[in-house]
Amino acid sequence: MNKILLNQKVIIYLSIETLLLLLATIAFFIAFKIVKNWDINSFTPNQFTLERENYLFITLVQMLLFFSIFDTIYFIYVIDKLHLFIPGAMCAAGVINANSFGVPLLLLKLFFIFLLLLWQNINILDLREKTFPYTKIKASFFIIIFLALIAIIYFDINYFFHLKTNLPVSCCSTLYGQLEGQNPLPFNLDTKLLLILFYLLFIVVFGALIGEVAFLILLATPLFLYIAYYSVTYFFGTYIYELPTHKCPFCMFQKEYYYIGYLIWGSLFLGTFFALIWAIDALLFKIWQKKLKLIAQISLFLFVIICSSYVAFYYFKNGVFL
Amino acid sequence: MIDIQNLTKKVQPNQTILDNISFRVKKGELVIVKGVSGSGKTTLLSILATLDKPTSGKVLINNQAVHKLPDLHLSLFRAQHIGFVAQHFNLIEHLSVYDNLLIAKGALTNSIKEAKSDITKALKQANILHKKDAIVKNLSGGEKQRTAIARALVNCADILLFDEPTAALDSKNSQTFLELLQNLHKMQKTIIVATHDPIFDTLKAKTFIMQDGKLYE
Amino acid sequence: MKKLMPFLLTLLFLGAIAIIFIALAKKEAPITVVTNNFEGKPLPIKLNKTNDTECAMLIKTQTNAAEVIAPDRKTWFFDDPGCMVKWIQNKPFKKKAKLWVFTIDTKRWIDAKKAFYTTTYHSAMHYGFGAMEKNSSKTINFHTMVQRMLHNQTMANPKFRKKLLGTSNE
Amino acid sequence: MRDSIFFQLILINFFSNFKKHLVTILFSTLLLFLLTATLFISDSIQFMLKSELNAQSDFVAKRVLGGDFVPMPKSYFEKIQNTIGISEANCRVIGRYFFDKSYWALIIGIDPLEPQSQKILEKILDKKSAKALLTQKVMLIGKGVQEYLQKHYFQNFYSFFTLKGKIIKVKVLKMLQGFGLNNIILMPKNLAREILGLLPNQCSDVAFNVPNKKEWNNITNKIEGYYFDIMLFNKDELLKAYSDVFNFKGGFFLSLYLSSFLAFILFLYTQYSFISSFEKRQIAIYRLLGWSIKRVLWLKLLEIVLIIFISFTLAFVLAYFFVFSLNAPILKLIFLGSDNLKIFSSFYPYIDFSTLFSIFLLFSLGFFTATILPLWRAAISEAKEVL
Repeated sequence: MNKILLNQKVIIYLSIETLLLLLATIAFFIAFKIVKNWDINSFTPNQFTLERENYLFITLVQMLLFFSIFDTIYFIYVIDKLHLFIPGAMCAAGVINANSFGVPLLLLKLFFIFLLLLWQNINILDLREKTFPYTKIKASFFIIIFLALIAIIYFDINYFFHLKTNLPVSCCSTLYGQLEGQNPLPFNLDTKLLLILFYLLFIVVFGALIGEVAFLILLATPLFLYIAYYSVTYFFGTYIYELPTHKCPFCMFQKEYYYIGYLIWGSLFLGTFFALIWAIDALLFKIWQKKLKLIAQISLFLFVIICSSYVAFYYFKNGVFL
Repeated sequence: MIDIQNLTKKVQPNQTILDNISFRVKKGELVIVKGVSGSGKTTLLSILATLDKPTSGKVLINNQAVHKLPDLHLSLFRAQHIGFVAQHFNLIEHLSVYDNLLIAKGALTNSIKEAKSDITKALKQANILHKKDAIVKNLSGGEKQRTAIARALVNCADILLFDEPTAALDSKNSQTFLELLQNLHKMQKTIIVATHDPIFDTLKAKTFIMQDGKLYE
Repeated sequence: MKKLMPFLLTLLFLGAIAIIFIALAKKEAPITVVTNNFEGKPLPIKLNKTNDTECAMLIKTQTNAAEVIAPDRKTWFFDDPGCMVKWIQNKPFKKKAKLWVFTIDTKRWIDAKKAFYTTTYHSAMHYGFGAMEKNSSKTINFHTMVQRMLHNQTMANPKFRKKLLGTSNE
Repeated sequence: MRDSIFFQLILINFFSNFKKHLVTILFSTLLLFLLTATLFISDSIQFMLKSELNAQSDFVAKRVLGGDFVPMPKSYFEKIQNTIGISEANCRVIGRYFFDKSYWALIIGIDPLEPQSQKILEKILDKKSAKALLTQKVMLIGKGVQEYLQKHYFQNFYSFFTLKGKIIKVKVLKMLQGFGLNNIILMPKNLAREILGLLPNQCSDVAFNVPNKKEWNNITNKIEGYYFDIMLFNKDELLKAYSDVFNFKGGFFLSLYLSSFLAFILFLYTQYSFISSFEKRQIAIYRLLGWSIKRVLWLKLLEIVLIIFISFTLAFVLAYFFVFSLNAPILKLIFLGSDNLKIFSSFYPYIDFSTLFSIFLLFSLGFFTATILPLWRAAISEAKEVL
C-alpha cells in the first residue's frame, strides 16, 4: 500500500472527489434526458417530470460548483502539506511535479471551475426567461463538463497512485529557478519586457471592461492570465519571499507568507474568469451583465494592486529593488 | 382580467373533469360558480389558481398565458397575483397566525422589515389582527377562515379565489363572511367563489353554473 | 472619447503582441538539442551556450563532455559522462543511440563505449569519471562505469569517495 | 440574519420536524465527534513532536556497529568539530536507563560550560542549577521519573545501579516542566558516562548545528565521507519519519471512519426519503402560496445546513473537552499504545483549523449528497394533491 494513500488529507480529498463524481453522475443522467426529450411547448406528463428534474439538475450543478471551488483550494493545500513525505520537496511545487499527472490535474481543476462558472452564468440567463430558451444548451454543455470531471478523476487516481515517496524530486528552486543560461520566461522575454507586457495587458483588459469591448477581452484575457502567471512566479514572487532567487508559485500558499497565495491567485482567476464570461455573454447572448463586469474589475484591480504593493513596500523599506 | 379559452381537463384518457370551457372575467368583477360537489368546481379553481395545468386550452390571466409558464415563473406569478382560500383553509396548524402569513410573504421577499407592515395591514383587512400571535390550532372556524383570507391578501393579490367558503361555517359566521366579501369587492379585487350554498344568491354578482364539467351562464 | 476607446485599446493590445514578437526575434535561446545530425558525427559544443540535458547546467568545457545521437538524428549534450549515463537509462533508444565522449588524454571525440574512465577525475558533476582513450591500471571500462554510476558508486557518494581516495576529501 | 424570512422559516421548519432531525443530529454529532477527536489527538501530537524537533540540534552523527548505534571515540567528535561551517558541536552522552523492564528514562549528560546544540537545554539551565551540575552529583528530572521515584520510596534521590555493578546515589535538584520532558533525566556528563557505562573518552553521538541551511547537503556529504561507520541524521529527516508514523495511524483510522460514514450516508438517505404526510402537507402549502420548487428546495437545503452546523459545533465542543480536558481516555490508547511515545503525558491544546475545514467540507458534502434526492422529491410535492 502506498504511504500517500494512507495520508488523512489525501483520503479526505479523494473521498470528496468521489462524492462530487456521484453528484455529477446524477446530474449527468438528467442532463442526458433533457438533451434528448426537452420540449418546453409540450404538455405531456413527461415534459412536466423533466421540468421538475431540471430544478434538481440545477441545484446539483450549483452544488458541484460550490464544492469544486473549495475542493480545488483544498487540493492545493493537500499537495502543499504532502511535501513532508516526499524527499526533496520543499513545497507544493515539488509535489505537483513529482509525476507527469500533477500539473495537468491542477490546470484541469481550474478549467473545470471556469466551465462551471460559465454554466452557472448560462443558467442564470436561462432561468430569467419565461421560456427557458437555453436549457438544452445548458444540458449539452454539462455533458462536456461531466467529461472534464471524468478526466479529473482519472488524473487524480493516476497522480496519487503514482506519487512515489522514495524517489527524490526537485524542490521549487530547481524547478522554477533560472536554469543556467536558460530563460524560463515565455517568448524569450526578459523581466523588464515581462513587466511592461503585464501592465500593458492589464490596462487593455481593464480598459476593455470599462469600454465594454467584448472581443478584445476574449483575446487579451487569456494572454494576460498567461503573462500574469510568469510575472507572479518570476518577479512578484521574489518580492513576496524577499529573496531574489526564490521563484515559486506555490510557496506563497504557506503560513510564512500569510497564505497570501490564496488571495493573489484567487483574485487573478476570479477576475479573468469573470471577464471572460462577461465577454462570452456579450458576444454570444448579447447580454451585458453589470455585476459580472464589476466583480471582474474589482478582482483584477485587487490582484495588480497586491502584486505591485509588495514591490513598492520592499522599495520603501529597503530603498532598493531586488 | 381572466380569459379562459376551450379549457379541457382529463385525469385519465377517458375521464373528463372539465369539458371545453370558455369564459371571461373582467377586473374587479365578482363571480360565483355554482354546482353540486363533484361537478368540477375545485378543479376549475385550482387551474385558475395556477396549481394545476390544463390538458388542452388556454388560460390567460392578466394577459399572461399561465398554462405555458414553467414552475419557477408560475410560482412567482401565483405569489404576486393570486390569493387562494381553500375549503379547509390549508393553514399550518401548529404555527401562529403571523408565521402562516410570513410563509406567504417569504415567496416574494426575504426581508422581515418589509413583511411586517404588509402582514399587519392584511390582518387588519381580514379583521383578525387581534389573534396575530395565536396558534392556528386554537382558532375557531371563522377565525381560521379570516386568517386564510389575510394570507391571501398579504401579497396584495388582485385575484381572490374561494372554494366552498361557507361549508365549514355556521350561519352567523357565513353572514360575516359575506360582509367581508363585499368589502373586498369594493377594493376592486377580482373575486371568484365556487359554492353550492344558496346564501350567495342574495349577492349581486355574475353567476355561472357548473354541471358535469360544463359551464353555463 | 467613448468611440475612440476600443480603437485605442486594440492598438495597445497589438502593441503587446508586437513586444512578444520583438522579444522572440531578439536573441537565441541556449541549445539543449540539435536535430538533423545526419552524419552521426559528434558536433562541436558551443561553450557556455549549451545546456546539459540531465542537470540543466551550461557546458563550460569540451574536455570530458559527452554527446548522445539518437537514431532519429537528434543530438543531446552533457558536461559529464555520468550525466549521459543517467539520462539515457530510461530512453527507448538506449541501445541504438550513439554515445560520444571528448577524451582528456587525446582531446578528441571517441565512442563512449570504447573509452576508458578514470574514477577520481574532477568532473563537472563530481561523479569522478574522466574519459580516456588509452587504457591504464587506473581506468575502468564503459560497462563498469555505467554499473558504478547506476549503483551510486561514484565520487558523489561520500562513503565511496573515501574508499576511492583512501582518506577524506580534505 | 435576523431580518431574513428565510432564516426564520428555517428555524420554524427545523422545530416543526424536530424529532426527525434530532436522530440525525445525534448520529452525526457522534460520528463527527469521533473523527474530530482523533484528528485533534494526531494534530496535537504532531505539533508537539514538531516543536520538540525544532528545539533539537540540526544534525546528529551516530556510529554504527553490529547493526546498531554504538558509542564513538572522542576523536570522531574532534574531527567533526573542526569542520568549517558547523557550530555548537557537542559530544553527547545520552542513553536509556532502565529502572526496571517496564520503565526507562532518557539520561542526558550535560556540561554547562559547553555550548548547547539543543536550544531547549539552554532554556532549562539557569545559573543555580548550572553551578550545582558542575560541582555536585545532582540531576534534573521529568514528571514521569518523579512519579516513578515516589512510587518506589525514593525521596529526592535515586540510587543508580551502573553497568559495572556500582551504586551511585544522585540527588534530585529540580523538576523539569514542559512537554517532551516527561521521562528525561539531566545530569553532569561524567556522571552520566559512568551510569550509562561509557568510557571517559567516548560519546554516545555527536550533535551539531549548521546555521546556513544551504550548506546542509555539503556538510552531510563531507562528514559522511570521514568514516565508513558513521551516519548522519538531520532534523528534517526525523520530522519526516515521525510524520510517517502518524500519517499511517491517522489514515488507518480515517479509513475505518469512512466506512461508517458510508453507512451514515445510507442512513441519511432513508431517513430523509421518508416524508410524512404532515411534512408533505406543509410543503404543499408553501407551493400553494407561490413558493417555486427551486425556492422550497433551497429552504430545505438550508435546513440541512443548520443541522450540519449544529452537529459540527456540538462535536467540536465535545471533542475539545474530551481531548484537551479529559485527556482522551480510550482513544489515547490507539495513538499512544506504542512505548516509544511515552514522552507525552497530556495533549497540548493545538488545533489545526485546516483539518477542521477539511472534515467540514467532506461531511457537509456527504450530507448534501445523501439528502438532495429525498429533499427534491419532497419539494416537488404538488399543492393540488392536498387541497
